[in-house]
Amino acid sequence: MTNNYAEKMKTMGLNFFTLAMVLVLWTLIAYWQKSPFFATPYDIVLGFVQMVTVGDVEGYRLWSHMLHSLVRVSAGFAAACLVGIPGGLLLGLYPKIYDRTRILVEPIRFISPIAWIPMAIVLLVGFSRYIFVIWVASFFPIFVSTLWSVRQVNAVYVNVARVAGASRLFIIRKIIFPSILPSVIGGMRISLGISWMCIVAAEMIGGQMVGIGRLILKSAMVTRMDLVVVGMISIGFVGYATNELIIFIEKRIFRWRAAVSIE
Amino acid sequence: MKKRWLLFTVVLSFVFVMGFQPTVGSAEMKKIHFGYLVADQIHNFASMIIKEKKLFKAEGLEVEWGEYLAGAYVMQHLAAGEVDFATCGVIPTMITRGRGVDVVVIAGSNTEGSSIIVKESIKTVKDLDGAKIGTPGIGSIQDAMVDIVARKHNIKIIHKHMSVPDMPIYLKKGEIDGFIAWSPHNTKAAALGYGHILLTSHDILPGHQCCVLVTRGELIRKEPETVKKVMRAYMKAFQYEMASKKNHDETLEMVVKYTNAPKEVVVKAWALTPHPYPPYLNIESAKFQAEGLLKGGKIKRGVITNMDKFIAQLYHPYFLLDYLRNMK
Amino acid sequence: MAGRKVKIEVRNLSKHFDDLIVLHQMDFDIYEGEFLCVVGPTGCGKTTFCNVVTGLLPITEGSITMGGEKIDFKKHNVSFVFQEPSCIPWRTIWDDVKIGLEIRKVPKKEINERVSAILDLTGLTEFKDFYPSQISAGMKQRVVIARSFVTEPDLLLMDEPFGQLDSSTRFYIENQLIKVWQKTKRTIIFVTHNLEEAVYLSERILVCTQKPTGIKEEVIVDLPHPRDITDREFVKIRNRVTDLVKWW
Amino acid sequence: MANDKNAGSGKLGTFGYNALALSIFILLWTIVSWISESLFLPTPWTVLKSFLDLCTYGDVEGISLGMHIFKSTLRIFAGFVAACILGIPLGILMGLYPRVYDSTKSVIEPIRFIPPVAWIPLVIVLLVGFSRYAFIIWLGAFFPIFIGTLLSVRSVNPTHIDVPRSFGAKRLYIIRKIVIPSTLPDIFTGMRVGMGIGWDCIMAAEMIGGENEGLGVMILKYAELIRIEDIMVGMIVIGAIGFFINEIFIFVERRVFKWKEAIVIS
Repeated sequence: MTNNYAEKMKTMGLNFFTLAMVLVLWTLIAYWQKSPFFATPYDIVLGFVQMVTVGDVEGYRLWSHMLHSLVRVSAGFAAACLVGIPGGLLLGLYPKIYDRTRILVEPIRFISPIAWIPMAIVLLVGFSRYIFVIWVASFFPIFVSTLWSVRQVNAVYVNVARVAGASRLFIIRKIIFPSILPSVIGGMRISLGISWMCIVAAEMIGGQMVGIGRLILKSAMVTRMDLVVVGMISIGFVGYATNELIIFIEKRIFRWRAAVSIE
Repeated sequence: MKKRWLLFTVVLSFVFVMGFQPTVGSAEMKKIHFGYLVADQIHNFASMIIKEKKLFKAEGLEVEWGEYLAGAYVMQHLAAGEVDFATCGVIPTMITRGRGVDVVVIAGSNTEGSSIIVKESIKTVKDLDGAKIGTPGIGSIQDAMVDIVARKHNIKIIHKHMSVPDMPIYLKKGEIDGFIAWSPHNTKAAALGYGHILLTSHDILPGHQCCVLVTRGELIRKEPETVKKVMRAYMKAFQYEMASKKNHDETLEMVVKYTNAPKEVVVKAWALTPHPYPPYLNIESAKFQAEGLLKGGKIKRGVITNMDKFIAQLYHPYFLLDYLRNMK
Repeated sequence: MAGRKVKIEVRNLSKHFDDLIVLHQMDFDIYEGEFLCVVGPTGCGKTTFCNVVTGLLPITEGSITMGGEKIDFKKHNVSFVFQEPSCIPWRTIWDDVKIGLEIRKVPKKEINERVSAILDLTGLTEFKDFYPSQISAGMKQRVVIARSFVTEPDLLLMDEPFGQLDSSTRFYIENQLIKVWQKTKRTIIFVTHNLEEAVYLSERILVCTQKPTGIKEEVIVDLPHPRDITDREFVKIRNRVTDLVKWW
Repeated sequence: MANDKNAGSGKLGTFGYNALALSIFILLWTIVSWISESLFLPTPWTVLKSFLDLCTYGDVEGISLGMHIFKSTLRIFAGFVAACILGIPLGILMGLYPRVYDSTKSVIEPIRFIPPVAWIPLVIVLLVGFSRYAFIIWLGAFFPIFIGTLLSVRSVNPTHIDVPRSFGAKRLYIIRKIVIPSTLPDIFTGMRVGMGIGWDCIMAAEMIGGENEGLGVMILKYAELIRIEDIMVGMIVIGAIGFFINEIFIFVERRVFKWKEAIVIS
């Protein structure tokens, strides 16, 4: 136990060391650049303090930007789940439908969310645009992982229930669903990461004053590079934290599984 | 097992409900959506004064402000019927009009206000031959002005489209030989010593229309009262700035705050950016620019058959004239 | 054997996969309460045989009837012990064993009673809250047997259920299986490639031919339980079956 | 489960059905755009015409579609190659020495979640010219490749390592002959996913500005002119190229790694 604890402390220490190295490197680059377009770590700390205490030009503070972005991401992500999980389940159970419409479904995956923005602006309205842009990006991981995990359900488990006279609904509810759940949650985690990453793209839509992506874009327009970096770090940190949290929950829920992959 | 599912559902539905919370507005006041461009306060100072001095509230209007990264974004939102009023360039407005969207200019905002900054080795306009010049994008007046310079002097200029705040960096790194930008980015780069001003837009197109106040044609027909109120607030903002030296200085301070540019840069930029009062649209300049758009294929050929008619549909000065008449 | 009630009639049974003939015109009866073993050379289609008998795979030709009807899982009470490990990984032992009763909508109280009883019989009571990943392979197989018996099936198919177990565990579970069978008197079809196991367990052995699989011969094992593998009679029958299975 | 038949005749059928699905989609699209009569929902035929115009006359600046495609593909390729060169060795290294990854996790992991678009302001200051595009694509493609390799190295079957070890093999031999071959399918999958995400990042990369060619640049150009039909051409071309590259990867995967029982397509 103590050994384990010491190990953990060591890993943490090394992590801090790496972080410090990055900071030193950053400072060196900043001094070498000497440009108003590149912020030093000191500027960034000041910018962070300003964002926490005073807020930006409009007076919106960091948490307010974060909250608005989180609401948008949550909605887009929820929409991706609502469409992706039942859709993946359905097309997984009837693989022919997927195989026969692949040519429509697959190419959409490679169109980046930003490319959808002009169309989203003219064809949709208000909040639904954010949902759509984030949905486009985060739909596929969750859809595809559901679909493929349905295809890979161990036939024995299905047969166990079939032989016992189970109905189709029972098999879906009690056999297929639990056995795909780990992949579905894994897909959801990847999706959540991607939807959070799309927030800057989604907030290019404009018309809103708050949002962490908005903060980055706006600050870039007025060359407040310190705030750009504050925004970037906030996004990176929130994304990382949610990811770790879901991994933690996954490990808890799926105790019956031997191992959970970290990706 | 059951509990876990319940928790899962609750969390998911919570997330969902959070996401779909509608924006609540009060019913008594008329609500408008007003769009403006980020860091464009020197050209369109009026919206900033309206905001700071709460001039819309004085008119009994509730406003939702919207920031946009470029005129094209504003136009897309106008076309979608989401933005009611906006200040942005006349070029994107004409391009959108040329697409058949009913957008209407109800007042001008500023003329000129852009300039070409070049590296030190370029001394005369002739040196621009074969030079790489950064422009804000094909839908902008600045891009069109580079074409005008090239045509006038019979030289070839290579356009490089980029985001305006990035232009000074490109210039400093020597990736472009110069750029054309609106205030305060032009004076900012000059103040940083990255280049010098070769031509101002006054030299290229004297008195050319730059930014305008735009609305949707539908609003003019259906809610003229609202348009009147917006016009009144807009004009009051102009008058506020002109009223005294103190007010003018206060406006400059606001610009400094919003654009994050040094005071001296703002003062220089302001001097390059006339705001004619009363803010009529410069019709001759608008026509000239529309013809340029046609020539460049930026408005599809065949859309404009009669230029006068096109401008007459685009520009709707009734509310401006009405305000001026009633003022007396 | 004669005089026992016929439970299942297999007539002219054939199964083809495209051009490959796996089962070829099999004809036999299975009696009520019988312990029947099916043996044959490796790869002769024993698993296909099981899947066809239960109706998991469609039949190409012929018929299988149970009490004059086609086998239907919703009507008939059938259990199947699969060759591969089939413990459901996300269910605890208790939940896993009760799945058949759950599907048949047996009242909760009765489920509890029956599951407790079968767990006692198979010696799994203290592991009832464990997940399959936490127990040994032998124990998992016991769970599967408990799961199959708890529904009191009219017909129980076992497809090489003990293939992956070490010999001591196997003997232990075999004895338990016999105990449960003697107590409940269910009809069991037991497919194996282990001839000693077949002789040790069953009342009757069907020896299959190489592909396309047909029935070579029936061997009656008329020995009392518990059997002794060193007994002369036992060895005699085992040698006979071994001779029949030889294809070289 | 019960479908053993018609495995042979399925191929052509699938292709036919895909074609059918596509035609139905185009038909529906046509009908919807006719009914809505919206300026912003062009019919497929307008889009087709724009496509032909873009191929023959080029865009407003006279740059042809082929040039746009070429430039974008070049950028993707550069970024992707950079991601492979860095991601695979780094993944193998950090997989073999998990300590290294664990000690740098706090720096590496958050970077994964910073959107490529957000990097643009920094990238413009720090890098120059073509390297900017390569960097943004690299950002997108690097992590799937790196993480795929890393996890795969960690999960190499220990028995496979013990076999040569029992014959007295050196560490380098084990890495070369056991670790790399057994991780290769996962690396390849990582590369495919990385390529997909790289394509996703092309828009972000081409927002950098300073270049007038590229599919993303073309979309941005026409977004300024509010010409949805030309934007759609750009989107469809991006989607189609990404799709075909992905299909090629899957095809190669199935061919090369026959020994792997099942390949998961995701």
